[in-house]
Amino acid sequence: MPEAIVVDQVSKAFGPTLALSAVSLTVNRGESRALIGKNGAGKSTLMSILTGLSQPDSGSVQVLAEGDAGGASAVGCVYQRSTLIPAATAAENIALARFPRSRAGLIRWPEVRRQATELLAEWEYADLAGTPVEQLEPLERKVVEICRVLSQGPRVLLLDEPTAGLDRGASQRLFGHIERARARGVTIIYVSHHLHEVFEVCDSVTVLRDGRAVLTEQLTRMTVPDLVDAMVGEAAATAGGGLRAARPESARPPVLVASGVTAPKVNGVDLALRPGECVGLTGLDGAGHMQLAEVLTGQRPAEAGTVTLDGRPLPLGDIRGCIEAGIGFTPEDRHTSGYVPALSVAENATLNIMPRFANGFRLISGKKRDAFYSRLAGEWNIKAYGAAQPTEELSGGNQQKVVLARSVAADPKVLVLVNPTAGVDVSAKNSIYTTIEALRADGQAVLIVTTDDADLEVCDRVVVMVHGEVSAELRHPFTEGMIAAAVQGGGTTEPDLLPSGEEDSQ
Amino acid sequence: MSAVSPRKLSEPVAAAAPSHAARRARRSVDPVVLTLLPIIVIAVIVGAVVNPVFLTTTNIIDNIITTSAVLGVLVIAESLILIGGYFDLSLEATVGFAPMLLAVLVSSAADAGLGLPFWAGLLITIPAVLLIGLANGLMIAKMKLNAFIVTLAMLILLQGLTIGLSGGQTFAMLPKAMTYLGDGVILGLPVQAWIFVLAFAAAYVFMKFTPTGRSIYAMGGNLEAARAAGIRTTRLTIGVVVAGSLLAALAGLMLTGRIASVTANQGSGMIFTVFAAAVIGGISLNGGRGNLIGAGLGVILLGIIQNILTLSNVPSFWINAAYGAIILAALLIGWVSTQRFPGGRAAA
Amino acid sequence: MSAVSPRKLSEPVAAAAPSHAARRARRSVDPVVLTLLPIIVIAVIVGAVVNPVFLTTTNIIDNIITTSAVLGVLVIAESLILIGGYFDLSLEATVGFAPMLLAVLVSSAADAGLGLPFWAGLLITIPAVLLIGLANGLMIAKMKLNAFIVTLAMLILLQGLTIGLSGGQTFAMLPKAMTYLGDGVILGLPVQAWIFVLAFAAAYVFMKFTPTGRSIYAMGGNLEAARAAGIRTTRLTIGVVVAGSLLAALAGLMLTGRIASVTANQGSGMIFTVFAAAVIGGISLNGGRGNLIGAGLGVILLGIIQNILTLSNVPSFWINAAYGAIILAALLIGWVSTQRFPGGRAAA
Amino acid sequence: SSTDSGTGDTAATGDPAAAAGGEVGFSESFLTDAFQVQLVKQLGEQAKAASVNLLPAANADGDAAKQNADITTLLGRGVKGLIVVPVDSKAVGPAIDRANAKNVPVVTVDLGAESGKIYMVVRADNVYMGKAACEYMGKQINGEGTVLDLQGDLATSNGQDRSKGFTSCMAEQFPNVKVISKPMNWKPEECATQAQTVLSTEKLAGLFMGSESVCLAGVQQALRNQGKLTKAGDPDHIVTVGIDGSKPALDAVREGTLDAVISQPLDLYAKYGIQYIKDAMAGKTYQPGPTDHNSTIVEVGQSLQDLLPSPTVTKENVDDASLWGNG
Ligand SMILES: Nc1ncnc2c1ncn2[C@@H]1O[C@H](COP(=O)(O)OP(=O)(O)OP(=O)(O)O)[C@@H](O)[C@H]1O
Ligand SMILES: Nc1ncnc2c1ncn2[C@@H]1O[C@H](COP(=O)(O)OP(=O)(O)OP(=O)(O)O)[C@@H](O)[C@H]1O
Ligand SMILES: [Mg+2]
Ligand SMILES: [Mg+2]
Repeated sequence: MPEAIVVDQVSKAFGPTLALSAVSLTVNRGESRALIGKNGAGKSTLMSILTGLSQPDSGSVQVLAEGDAGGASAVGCVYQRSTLIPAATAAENIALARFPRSRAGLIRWPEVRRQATELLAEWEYADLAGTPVEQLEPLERKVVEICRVLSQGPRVLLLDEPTAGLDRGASQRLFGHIERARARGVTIIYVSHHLHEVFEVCDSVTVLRDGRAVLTEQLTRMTVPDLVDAMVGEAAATAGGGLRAARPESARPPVLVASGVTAPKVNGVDLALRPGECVGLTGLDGAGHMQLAEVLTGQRPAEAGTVTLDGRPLPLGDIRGCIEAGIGFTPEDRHTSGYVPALSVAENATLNIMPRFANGFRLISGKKRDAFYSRLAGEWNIKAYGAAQPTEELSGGNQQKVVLARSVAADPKVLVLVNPTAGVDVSAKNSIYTTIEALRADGQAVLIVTTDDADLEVCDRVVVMVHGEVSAELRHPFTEGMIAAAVQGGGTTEPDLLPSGEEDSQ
Repeated sequence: MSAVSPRKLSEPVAAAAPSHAARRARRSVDPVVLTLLPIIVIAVIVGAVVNPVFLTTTNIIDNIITTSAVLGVLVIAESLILIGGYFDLSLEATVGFAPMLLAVLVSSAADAGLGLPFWAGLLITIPAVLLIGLANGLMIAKMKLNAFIVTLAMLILLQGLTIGLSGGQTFAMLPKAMTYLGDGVILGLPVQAWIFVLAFAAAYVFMKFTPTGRSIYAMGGNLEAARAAGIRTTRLTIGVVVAGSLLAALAGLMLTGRIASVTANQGSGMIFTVFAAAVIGGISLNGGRGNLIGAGLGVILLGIIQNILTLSNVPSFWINAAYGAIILAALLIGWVSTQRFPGGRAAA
Repeated sequence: MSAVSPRKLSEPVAAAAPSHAARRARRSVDPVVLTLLPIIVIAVIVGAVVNPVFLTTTNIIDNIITTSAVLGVLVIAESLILIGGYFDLSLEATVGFAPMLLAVLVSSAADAGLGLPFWAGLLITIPAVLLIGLANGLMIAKMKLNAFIVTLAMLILLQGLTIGLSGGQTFAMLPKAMTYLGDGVILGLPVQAWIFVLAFAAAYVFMKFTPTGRSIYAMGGNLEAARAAGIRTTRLTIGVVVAGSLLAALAGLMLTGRIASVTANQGSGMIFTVFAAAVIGGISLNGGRGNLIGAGLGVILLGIIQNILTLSNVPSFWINAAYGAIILAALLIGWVSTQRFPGGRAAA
Repeated sequence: SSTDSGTGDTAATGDPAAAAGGEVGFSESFLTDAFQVQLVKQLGEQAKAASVNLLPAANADGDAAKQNADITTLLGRGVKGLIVVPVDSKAVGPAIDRANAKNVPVVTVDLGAESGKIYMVVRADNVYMGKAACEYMGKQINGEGTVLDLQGDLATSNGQDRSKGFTSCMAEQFPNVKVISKPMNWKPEECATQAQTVLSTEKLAGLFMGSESVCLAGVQQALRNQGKLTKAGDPDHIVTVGIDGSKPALDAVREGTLDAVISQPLDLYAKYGIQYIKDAMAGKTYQPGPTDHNSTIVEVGQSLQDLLPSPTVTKENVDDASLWGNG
């Protein structure tokens, strides 16, 4: 069986960081290969080398042997970072670089629009075609990105964490498309931190660890623990079942009380958070849970309703005011509002508490700051070569950890974490859960706003929103089936087809 | 997928639908145009009140359109480059350099020229202009040097060369061919009026309806994404910058036509006005946004304001202040109207 | 944390350890500085060769440092604003407007002034300058209008007001206090030399070591992220722009001191040089990157080049061309050296 | 005298009476130096005095193209006469042609136009001014030593001509004098910087300012800072000469820190600029020959030029009331 992709002894370094060292792998025609590894293992780097977006320092790659038409359209890639043109409409982004043209050589916009509408319709987003992507929700953007790649009918399909930020339904639809692609004999490389997906989508797996390919195997011979061991290089600490043992309901009076909060997509929501409890907030895309989180964190003024913290009203719409009042949070999209690319990891992790490091002359003491940072870096297990490394140089997952670290830097009374584990590898995920649990144990109130069931596992109760209203509240013990039903407003589903999330039940 | 109940899927769509509809409505008419038209209308009314002469066809054709043509062509050049995500200050110097080089080459020895035939002059001037664009393009796109500083240095260099070449002289004894762009008339309209209108129409179609045009937008909107989509960004950048230089040279010849001579400081100081027109016209300095119709309206607006000020009796010492105040006023009017079309800011 | 085994952590560190030292060493000295220093050294050598006078202390102190001071203060102002993610063209107009307003207020009636006492003049001028900054700041930060066009309009308005106020006249009969900045001497060094050095030192410390300074970097680096981190971006932007205006007014007074008069076109055309120095000094036009030491070196480099040209025998007709060519050369030398320090471009 | 020769019969415009009442357009080259400003002011005053309906100046900001646009617009507005202070004597040509085509008489001040028909060019010769400065300075320094020539923008004809007049005269009449020419581009700060640098690095015998109204204050500040601001007669006095004749310059001449200034006959520019345009609209015509204000009208191409004298002002004649700087 002929190879579609041959990677031979490829190495790539970024400054001091060895992203890839002598990686070799071959993928056969029609094979679907999973590429997994911890944050910073080198997955995205390998992908961008495969697409020719960046050049290897040494070694060679060959995608589709000569003879069969290679080139941009034959290889499709969904990158980890958005590759959309913000000001352009979804339709143009999908058609980009291969526009339908009239005989005069001019672009036929109606046709562009029609094709895009057709493709988006398969995702039930037909009406997005004419909208500039900068006005879309993160999930909608991801869908546009996937549509663009699929629309090119590639014969090699590279997917770098395509389901990060997708909700359950969208992920299922993506798997459907991948299935059909495989049926057409398309070669696939699939990067994900959701190991159960890997079993659903792929035949074989290659594990990267610290830039080296440590294992390549048929998935039929592998189990999730095997993969985790290969990734981490040891038996992974499991996301403790301990966490999930039902706890006595915290008796202390609520620290955060939201009543009648109304804002775009949020109508009259009440919510109470007690010290020492961890609450999940979830819903389908557009259900309003994200908007509610923005209100609670001062990122968005409320049209009606009040939010009090320790009985004192929060200054909604004034982020600084909320932080000072004791709210800590992570913004929804780390790329647009998470971190300042040019600033060091230390500065990004302490951006909200800089005055603390002021010395006698009210100047920031780098020593104090870096000391504080290295504590955070330890807690959150951030992989950077030092406090001074610009955050833009970190891998996706590590950037996420920097943002998480900042949210607790000011030791807030209430912690609002939006998609805290998006794009974070299994072991990091576990360490994040452990950290969250530790914070909770110190009596902090934690609100996890997420679409990832794994995140909900660590919560004492889960508040589910539908249509901007709280539709259900589930206490432990709850199952994903119950959540899945609740987010749809109580509609029934076939549990067996839902993602099973083995990696957490280990 | 069977796992997906129809109801579930309809929800997000339903939830989002209205806003999408609203967005679409907004986009059907370009918000910048929506912002500029009322301002222009106001300006025209003011003009008519200030001086009845304002509304005469001669004033509109000869004094507003025609005298805006040079600026217009420059604005097209700069807009292409801005939309592509870069910018070029040296255009204003090319406006002086290209005609001066040509003049020195083709003027008779008596007029301190080399007395070459016109075509020979062009054969030297055009490659020279291409070279300027190429140099800028390579430094910006290949060497990744900062566009601002590269083109600023080029600006100083070219202005210097222009003075050096001419010995500071003004060249006035020019061959007819060189001044045709100034006094030519087609179907009763001055050549420059034609160029103004046709150039903007062509540029608009190019940027809106050709893959190359869209690639320029893509490149300016998100360079990495454009590369990921297989656009040859280096080549494209160089191409755009070279095209800009050629257009600037054309603008220079048009200017020479208008004043039937080439002065050593020709074009100097124009670049600010060029940026002003482009930005007022909704071209984003950050690349990837804006369209040529808007830019054209920006040029017209500035032309009208200048014209009104000349026709008005504003005491000369306060005319510049008035000019600045009017532009600010225009911005504020624009802001007020974008408050009703929030989409406006995105495109502006 | 139990989840983190010692081995796991040690691996990546070990892998990269050797190069870290190098990397840290390189970081400890800012790459832009690393790029500029060799260029400046080359320039100094050239200068010494061109004219032995070049290396005399008078030439370095009085002709290079002192005559660069005005530009220096302006560059500080613009750098703060650029690092904050915006920019302000109107600074060059404030350089003319502030001293002119003051001059008109305090000059004797005989010299077409109002003859107010100096302190009274300041009591009117300073608020006026604050107002300019505030207007710019509000339009940029609260109304979210495009900084380029807003400040360009403000530039034109202020230049107009300067001409209007002065009736285009030059005010030369100025009170001693107004020219002190021009001829004052402290510990044997001209006041302007002191200002130049101290201002840059202060600005560097402010931007590098104070929470406010870092917030400005954060805001310029990613506005949304800065807001999410609780930085009051609107306030901060306005503050930065106002500070810029005040510094520009100071620069204006320094200039007035140097030429012992206020002219109606004072400062006009300076803004290009200001941007040139800042950008050469590694300040990014996209905000959030660069530092004041680099900017200071940029100013020095331009000062040296100007000085060498004056000391050289380049015929005046070719002096501008030479200036442009030299800046381009400097850029290319810089590029060559950044090829060895890839870090350089990131910070530049 | 001969200026009154000729009568209204050969009126350029059909109806003298109507014409005399019409608007007079005014295109100014730029408005940011004392000289131009005085010119605009005095033209305004003279116009009032002569009850000529002079419009506010259209300011070309030193841009030849904008000046053409301004003039075209003024013509479109239906002015009956034009006073033009050209940005560039060649580039203004097309605008003059348009005025001729509309039979609108044109008087240019300070500069001529090299094409088209101009009723009267009221000017003083810039090359001559540079030459006068050179002749005075050359004598004072006995044709020895190094002198600094601060040139106006070489892309402008005034800057060109003044420097040319000065340097070529030096080369011919005082070959032993070394001239250092440095451009100051009509910018005070550049003037100050160039002067500062050259003064501190060369031993100067003389210093010539292409425009004293731009340079004087800054140059004297530089001299002062280096303790070189001395009065005429002092052994290491640097002979300083400038062109324009503004009030501060005349004061400096009285004080002795400025040796001489070539005074442009600005008052006469204004006086006769207005008189000629009035006469033109009244249909009066002039012939070449001497005038009643000790100048001569010469014919250049189709145009007449009234070449006004630009006196060299020194301590002797500095109090002459007819100098515009004393006005
Ligand atoms: N542009 C860059 N500059 C410097 N270092 C980089 C750059 N891009 C990646 N790296 C480094 O290379 C290593 C691999 O990064 P990469 O993004 O490939 O990891 P990844 O496996 O995709 O991680 P994640 O799962 O978090 O996306 C990381 O240590 C990262 O810090
Ligand atoms: N996401 C948002 N949606 C709507 N309004 C917002 C949002 N974020 C902030 N605002 C409000 O809009 C205004 C402008 O926001 P900005 O962040 O510039 O102000 P700020 O940071 O609160 O600084 P200041 O308090 O000095 O105005 C502020 O009053 C802020 O409360
Ligand atoms: Mg990745
Ligand atoms: Mg606020």
